[in-house]
Amino acid sequence: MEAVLALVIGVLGGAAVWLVLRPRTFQVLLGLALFSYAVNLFIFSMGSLFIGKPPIVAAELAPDLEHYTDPMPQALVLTAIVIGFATTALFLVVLLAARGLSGTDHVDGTKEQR
Amino acid sequence: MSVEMPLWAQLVVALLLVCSGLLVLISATGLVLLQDFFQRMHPPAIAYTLGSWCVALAGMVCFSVIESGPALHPGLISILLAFSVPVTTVLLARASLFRRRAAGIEGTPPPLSAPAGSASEVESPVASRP
Amino acid sequence: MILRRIVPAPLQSALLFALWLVLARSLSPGQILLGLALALLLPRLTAPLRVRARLRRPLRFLRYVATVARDVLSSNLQVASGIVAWPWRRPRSRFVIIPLELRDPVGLAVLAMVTTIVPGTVWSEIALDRSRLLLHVWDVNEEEAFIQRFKARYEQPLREIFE
Amino acid sequence: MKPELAHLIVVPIVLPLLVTALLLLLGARRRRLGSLIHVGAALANLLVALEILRRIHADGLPGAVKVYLAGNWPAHFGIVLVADRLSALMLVLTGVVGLAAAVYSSAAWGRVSVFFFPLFQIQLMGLNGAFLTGDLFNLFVFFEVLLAASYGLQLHGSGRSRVRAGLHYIAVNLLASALFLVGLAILYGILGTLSMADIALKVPRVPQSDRGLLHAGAAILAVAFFTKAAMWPLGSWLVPAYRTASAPVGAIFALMTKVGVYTLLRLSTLLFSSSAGPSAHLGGAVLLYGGLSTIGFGALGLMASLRLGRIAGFSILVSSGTLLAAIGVGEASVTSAALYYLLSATLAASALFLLVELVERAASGEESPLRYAQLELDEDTNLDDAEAALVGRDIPVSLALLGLAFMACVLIVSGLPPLSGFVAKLQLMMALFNPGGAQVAHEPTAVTWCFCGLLLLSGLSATVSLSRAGIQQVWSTADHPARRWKVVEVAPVLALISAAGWLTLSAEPVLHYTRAAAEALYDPRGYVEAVLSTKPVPGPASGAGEEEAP
Amino acid sequence: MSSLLSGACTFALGSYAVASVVVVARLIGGPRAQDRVLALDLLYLHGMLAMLVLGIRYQSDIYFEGALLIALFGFVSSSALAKFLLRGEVME
Amino acid sequence: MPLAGLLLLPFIGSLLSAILPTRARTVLAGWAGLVSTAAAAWVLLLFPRVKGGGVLRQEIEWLPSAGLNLILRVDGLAWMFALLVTVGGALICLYARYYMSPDDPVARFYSCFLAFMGAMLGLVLSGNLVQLVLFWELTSLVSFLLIGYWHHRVDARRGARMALSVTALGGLALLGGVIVLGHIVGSYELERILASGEQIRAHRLYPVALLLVLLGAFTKSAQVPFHIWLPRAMVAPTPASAYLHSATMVKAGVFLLARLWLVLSGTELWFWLVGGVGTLTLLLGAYIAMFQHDLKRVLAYSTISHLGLITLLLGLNSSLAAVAAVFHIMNHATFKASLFMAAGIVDHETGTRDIRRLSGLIHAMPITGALALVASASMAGVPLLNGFLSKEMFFAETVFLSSHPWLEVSLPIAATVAGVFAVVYSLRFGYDVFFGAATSRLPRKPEEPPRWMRIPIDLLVLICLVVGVAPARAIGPSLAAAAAPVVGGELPEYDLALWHGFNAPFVMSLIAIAGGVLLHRLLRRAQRQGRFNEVPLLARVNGRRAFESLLVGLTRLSRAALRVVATRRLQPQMFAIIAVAVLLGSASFRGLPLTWGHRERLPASPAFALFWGIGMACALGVAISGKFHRVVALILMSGAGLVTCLTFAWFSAPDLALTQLVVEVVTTMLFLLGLRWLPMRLEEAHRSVGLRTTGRRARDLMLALATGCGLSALSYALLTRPAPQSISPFFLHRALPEGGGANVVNVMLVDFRALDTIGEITVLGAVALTVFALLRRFRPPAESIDRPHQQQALPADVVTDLVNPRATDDIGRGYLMVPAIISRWLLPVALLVAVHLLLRGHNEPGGGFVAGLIVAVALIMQYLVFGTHWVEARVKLLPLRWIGAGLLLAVMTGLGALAAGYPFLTTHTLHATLPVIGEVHLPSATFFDLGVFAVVVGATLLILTALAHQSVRAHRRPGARGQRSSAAEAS
Ligand code: NA
Ligand code: NA
Repeated sequence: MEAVLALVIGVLGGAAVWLVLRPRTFQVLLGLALFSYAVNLFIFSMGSLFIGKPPIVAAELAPDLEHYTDPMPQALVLTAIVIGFATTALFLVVLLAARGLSGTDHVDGTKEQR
Repeated sequence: MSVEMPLWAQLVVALLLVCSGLLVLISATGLVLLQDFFQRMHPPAIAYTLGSWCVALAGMVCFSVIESGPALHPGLISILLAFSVPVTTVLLARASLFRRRAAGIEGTPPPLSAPAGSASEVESPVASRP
Repeated sequence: MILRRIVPAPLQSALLFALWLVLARSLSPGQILLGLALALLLPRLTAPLRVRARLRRPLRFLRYVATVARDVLSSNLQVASGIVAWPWRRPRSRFVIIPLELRDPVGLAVLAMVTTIVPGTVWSEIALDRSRLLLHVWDVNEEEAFIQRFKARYEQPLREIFE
Repeated sequence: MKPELAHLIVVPIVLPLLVTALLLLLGARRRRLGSLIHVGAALANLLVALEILRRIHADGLPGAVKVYLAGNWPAHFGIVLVADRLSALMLVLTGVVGLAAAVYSSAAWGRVSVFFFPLFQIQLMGLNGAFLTGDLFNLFVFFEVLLAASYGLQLHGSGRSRVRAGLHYIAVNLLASALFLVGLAILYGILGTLSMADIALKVPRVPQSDRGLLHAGAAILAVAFFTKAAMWPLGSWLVPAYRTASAPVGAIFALMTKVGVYTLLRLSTLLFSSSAGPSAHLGGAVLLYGGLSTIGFGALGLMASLRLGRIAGFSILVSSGTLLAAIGVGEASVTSAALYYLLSATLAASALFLLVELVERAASGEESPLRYAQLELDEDTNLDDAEAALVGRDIPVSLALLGLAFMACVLIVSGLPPLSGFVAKLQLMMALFNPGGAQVAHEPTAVTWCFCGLLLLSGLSATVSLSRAGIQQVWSTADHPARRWKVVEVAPVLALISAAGWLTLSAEPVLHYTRAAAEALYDPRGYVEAVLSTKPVPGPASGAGEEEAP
Repeated sequence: MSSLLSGACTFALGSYAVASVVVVARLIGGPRAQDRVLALDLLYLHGMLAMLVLGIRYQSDIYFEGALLIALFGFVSSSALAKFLLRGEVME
Repeated sequence: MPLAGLLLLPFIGSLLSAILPTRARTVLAGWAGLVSTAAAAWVLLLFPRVKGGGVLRQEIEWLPSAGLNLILRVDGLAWMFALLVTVGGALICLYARYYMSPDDPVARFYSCFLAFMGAMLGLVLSGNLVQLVLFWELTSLVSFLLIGYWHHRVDARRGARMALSVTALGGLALLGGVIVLGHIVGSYELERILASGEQIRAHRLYPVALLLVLLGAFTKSAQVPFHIWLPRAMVAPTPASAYLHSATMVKAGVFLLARLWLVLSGTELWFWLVGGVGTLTLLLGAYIAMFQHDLKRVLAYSTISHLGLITLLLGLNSSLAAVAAVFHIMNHATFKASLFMAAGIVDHETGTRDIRRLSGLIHAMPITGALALVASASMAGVPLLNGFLSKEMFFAETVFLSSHPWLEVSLPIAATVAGVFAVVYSLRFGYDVFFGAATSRLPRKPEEPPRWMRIPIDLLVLICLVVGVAPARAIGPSLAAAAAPVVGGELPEYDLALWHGFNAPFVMSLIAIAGGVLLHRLLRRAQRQGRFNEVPLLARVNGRRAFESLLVGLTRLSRAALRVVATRRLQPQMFAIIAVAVLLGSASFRGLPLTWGHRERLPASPAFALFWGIGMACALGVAISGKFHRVVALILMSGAGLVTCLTFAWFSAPDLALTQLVVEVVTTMLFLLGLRWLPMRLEEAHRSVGLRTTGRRARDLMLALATGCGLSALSYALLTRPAPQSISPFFLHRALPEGGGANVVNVMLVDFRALDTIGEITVLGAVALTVFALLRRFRPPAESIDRPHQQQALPADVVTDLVNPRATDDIGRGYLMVPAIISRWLLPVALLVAVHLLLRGHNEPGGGFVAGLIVAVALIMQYLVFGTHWVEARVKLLPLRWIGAGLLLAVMTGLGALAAGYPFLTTHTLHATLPVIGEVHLPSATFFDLGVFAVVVGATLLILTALAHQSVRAHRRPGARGQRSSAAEAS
């Protein structure tokens, strides 16, 4: 399963990079959003992944990494998700403003430049 | 995980789960198989209703047995679904009607609200989004 | 009247209270107290957006729910078998226009929910004056019979309940 | 530290946030009160920073470090705020520039949008936090805080070119932030900790099989900082973004690349110190050559620019490159000089950004500098034939002050005597030629020559370009009737210049300080020990004292 | 966890996964936007069902809230999409 | 008395004059003159102490740790220059009082003037090379201000800029040279450096140091090819020219050469470089001077020539020549200053400086004429004047040089030729202006200037005469004192006599004078015929033009270069960042190969493999459809988001799953709101894709692949490694007992890492504010100002159920009837769920973030079905208040700990036993989470509603068609 997860992260990241390098603002936006998925999964995969061992401590289990998954990456990802959402929103609005002001959705605000 | 369920409960839960799996498979198959969009709107209802009811029931049985008390919360999901799914369906069907009329697709009924005689709610077929 | 002021929407409050207990998965005094507080508070907070409707015949409504549940089961099987049999037998799907007598928006909303959760019918369009409903039906033999059955089974009870 | 003032370290973070909340709750109605709070908070921020610096310096120890355990959790578990000499210095710099920009902005900028002041305060909070934090992920968060505010500030006022530049600025920074996270995640995956001090302890013990990954993580992390520090070729975003920003924003932005530089300095000395085993001095060459090429790039840009705004932007690039290269050299003496340079360059660049706006306000409607460049070649007036009279013109006091301030900026930016820019470059070159002090024989390497040559060359190109633009845009301003500049606009400029002047006069104590800061950086044991040995306050909330090894 | 239950869970999860793959064919293939919206809605449902089954599989309540949220809010995205298709703007 | 006083005197004077009334010219001139005179007197009084080789020294601490202190040091050379500077200054002040127009606000002039004097004094008194550089640049700067004094004149601005650019170049080079010298010697102190001549000349870096120092000296002293700035600097007011460009600033270069002569000279390199440049400058300057028509330019080029002469003398590696150089420095200062002042008087009285227009002025101003004639004779090297003496010494040096044979011949010839030229330009200045027929075609009628204006010239010319007649008596001791330090204290044998016999130098002088007179006649005749009005051979060479071309060329070149190394386009920037990351990332594995770990692998789950396959398909789909099919891309992205969410759920991260899910919903809503304003892109049917585009796409694809592979490899490597010795067990251990919560992730957010959370909500708030501010000024694209095509497609007169909620108050109509009722039913449910998740968050999955997002989504859903107007007419949301209050609550919760003596954000738990409820634990973290909740609600609502408001605004915007048709729509 590790290989598949790694593959997912890679594909998300690769697709994001491709989009980020495109000349249309909306593509860049999509790319940045996809990249944040990739990054979030990447951070998440740094903790030792376990199934069915959420970091919600119960009295009967010893509080160690045998019985619970690593909470740290989760806390980091949680913060990253929210920040990612905020920045995505911001980029979207800036993109709209740029489209309105420059009359084109090219990232450089110039007309066709393929 | 510490509690082992009695066999009857296991059987019930397993049966419900298998049913749900099969129903969901069927509904998905229908979505791909059927040719017309409005026809395709029917199969998901299987998954929304019986497909999820089975799982919810399985959950209720399972957690009631484990916690040795009535666990109603999985059932909540089915109720909530009954409320939320119609919103999408109603809007989506209406949108589809509109788009089909705009694209001038055969077999789309005329708008209900327009007075008799005006065939379309749109002036001319507009280029619509894919 | 004082009770009315404290509990402006008793049904809503009751449902919310029940919902809270189910969510909390506990019947501890604390949760009950909290649930009560929320059940009283939330309807107030959302008062400007509350749906004003009266459930005139609650028992009739419960029977109606049972009918729908039964129909859901049978329709599920019908549609599922229709899909499985699709390569051999195509369902006769078509649009059906149903003349409506039910005008209450809440009743109509319930009707929409019913058509949605019962497989085989899709609520497609309602006339602006709520006089006609466009349904897409999965498999219909005789249109008139279907209309009659639909009105009797789903619309008529709602008129009794809400109007 | 006296117990009653133990919380001083957290004030630079909490105060701006509190003010932000207040300003938001105050709403748009009470502008005057709002701008009063805004300026007052900036002043308080500076005072607190000064007090922190004073306390740290008063310790007199080589590795004076004050540690604050936010949340009362021991260092490598909770987030720890660390104020050492370097942090304190950056805090003070932030305080000075922040106050100047705040005063300047109180003139008119708040009126344009009610959100200017809150965003400004958030920016201050982000800067202070980034300089104080001792936790890698918290650093990311504070980076995001200062960036989020900077996006808003950069876009402040909207307009086509601004939004376009902002789009690029945001896109680039979002990408860099993503890389930051990737790098950070790898470091966590290998080391299992986020506390910088703890990382410094663990890096030498990383097994050989994991070291490649560790280096890759550090490299990706570094690329994020390179981008934020505008290292060539990752810094093309800077000039348009800074040029289009409004004046007080540009002034505070002058600090932002310095955050990247600060972080690189902090992390490279902490993680890859000489005691880091096989990873010692990792990436020094990249920093050095990247920095050098950035100086060259900045010098080119200066030469190519006619508009003051662009020139100010490129001068930031030059300073960024200089700092990066100086860090890349990896010698305490060079770093010490670089810190002095950082102070001087930041003050000058901030003043320049404020000036640009004042000048451009006066010179609006002037002929375009581009046409001016054309003109230069075309005509060749004989001295006698010039029509203008040989009688001087009056220069209003405000303009004279402004002109002098501009000149001072030119001097500092290009490193001409007698102001701090000269001292800084001199110190840098002296340190490069004699890293071990004047008495230690040392053969200058090609890099030394290259570095010094670029320093001088960039100075020259700054002189040429600033004098060209200055003559065109500042001097010709004198032809116009008196302009309306408010005292609150001119005063911050003069204050920043005076601060630079003070730096020159007090070069000895300042350099003494930076030397101590640099030496502590290159011997991070003090930092690590101080952080890891700080105990939580014992009490019911935190079972302190019974701290156990991870 | 008995092998019977875990087998049933695996079967259910597998069915959902296969069903989702089938649905994704519509999601990607369309042909029209309404098909994709419908497919997305269904995909969310499958996700919800998968969470519930995971809850049963690991006999843990923590998956329930996820499912609850999908049941409560899964429709918001698809309704917004549908409204967008119909009116060209989400909020008028 | 400390020397610092002498140095400070002019600076204090400068500051004072800046604040004196700006038109009080007599007061100002008097003040400046007083200061200069005092300084001059001070300097004069120092003579006895430096006469016998004594050195005065004062050290002021500046940067002791770096070995840099301000050292004021007076030896003979410094004394001589200080005298030139101060006495010259005093004379010029007097002159300027009359020269400057009464209308001129001269405070600035005197202020700069005195500042310049101070800088120059600082330069010559420097006992430390760094300090010398400091004052060196200061003179450049102040001279910039003086040259550009009349800054309203374009030539003044340009001249000033050119001077600054050239001398700044030199100054920076000099700084480099000084650094190298300091590196060689280990100190920047002049005395240590002067004592280390051998060491320096033998050092490997000597050539570098020499070149850099010479670059400084040559630019300052206007040596070819850096001479171009000097003629252009003549736009300065004449008093400034007389001061800066005769006696002081231009002498700084030769002063430096003399100062370091002991250390740097004596090598072949020195000889060729200094001598060569000097010779060239001598000849070229004199040559060009002959053909100038502007009096001041004649003087400027002659100054260049004389500076060349001095340089040449210093370059000859002979101590006698060095003495001659020092002597000529003094002589040149006297006659050139007086000539400048005379030129100023001519200009002042006649209104022109054009030699061609001036003639026979001797009749109108006989005394001035006489003085000018004497001074120009001195410049020409006529016997009985001081210029003759030093020139004779120069001729002698060229004759007695022992070097290559060809040089031994050609150098005297060159010197003689330069002498001839000097006579010619001197005649042009003296003869052409004052003799000949008096002309009446002048702008002003000339007459003698005020008597006091002439006094400085009187004095200087007197010095010329006295020195010329009785050199040994007049100047001997001073020269000896000044020259001794240059050559190291041991003066060579020389004889300051008027008559050395009929020797080769004398013959050369004679030839020069005779040849000069002859050449002048020829030139005069030719110029009358209209020839030789331009500099022959060099007419096309224009220094200024060359300089400007150089600058413009450099500017253009750097622009071209900038286009290569920088970009204003986004794509290359993004490419660079990713590429550098990939490159550096892979370079890290050089020598440390990437290996997979041995952690026990996760059990295989085909179901999840399939789900992940879906995720990948969706991601690829987004990449493909992002350009033309935005809605499709959006839908596919939701798919990828769902898979991410499932992954979180599967791998035991319920909190992440919840948050991701709601964020997903909000993001979709956000994108759709945005798409409303993003005009559609239609795929062109036959779009030809150029080769360049294909290439770029291939390149991007490669990078995308590389990044993907890199990320995969990294994550696989880390996934397969055993978990590191993590700090996490601590959190698991402490969460419940000390953090007061069982949900460790939540406890981390609100307790262990609460500072992160504070930052995070601040980010959210900042972004919301930014979005709101930006949207207030939002101008939609022209294409989408109108209502969307779906709405336009509806004819206004057709009755439809597709009602616009803006147009009707009764929302129970049309297609929205059912959604409206259901979403209103769901609102309290959603709020209840939000409260549920908020309250349980500390112990079970949930928390402020999710709860806040849920509330926001529930409210946004109301916007969706009812429209903005309807909702906002009924519910006051005030998102800004939510943000402010939330931030305040979070911070105040954190600050609460301070009151108890604990650090910021320390959690406290309230344990209480209530009557019915029983035991209650209320951690302060709950309030913190409540703050988080409020900020999230406020920020999300602010962002989304701000976007939603655009539709309302667009509706109101004039020109939008919505206005007209909406009424019809409603009917
Ligand atoms: Na149905
Ligand atoms: Na705590």
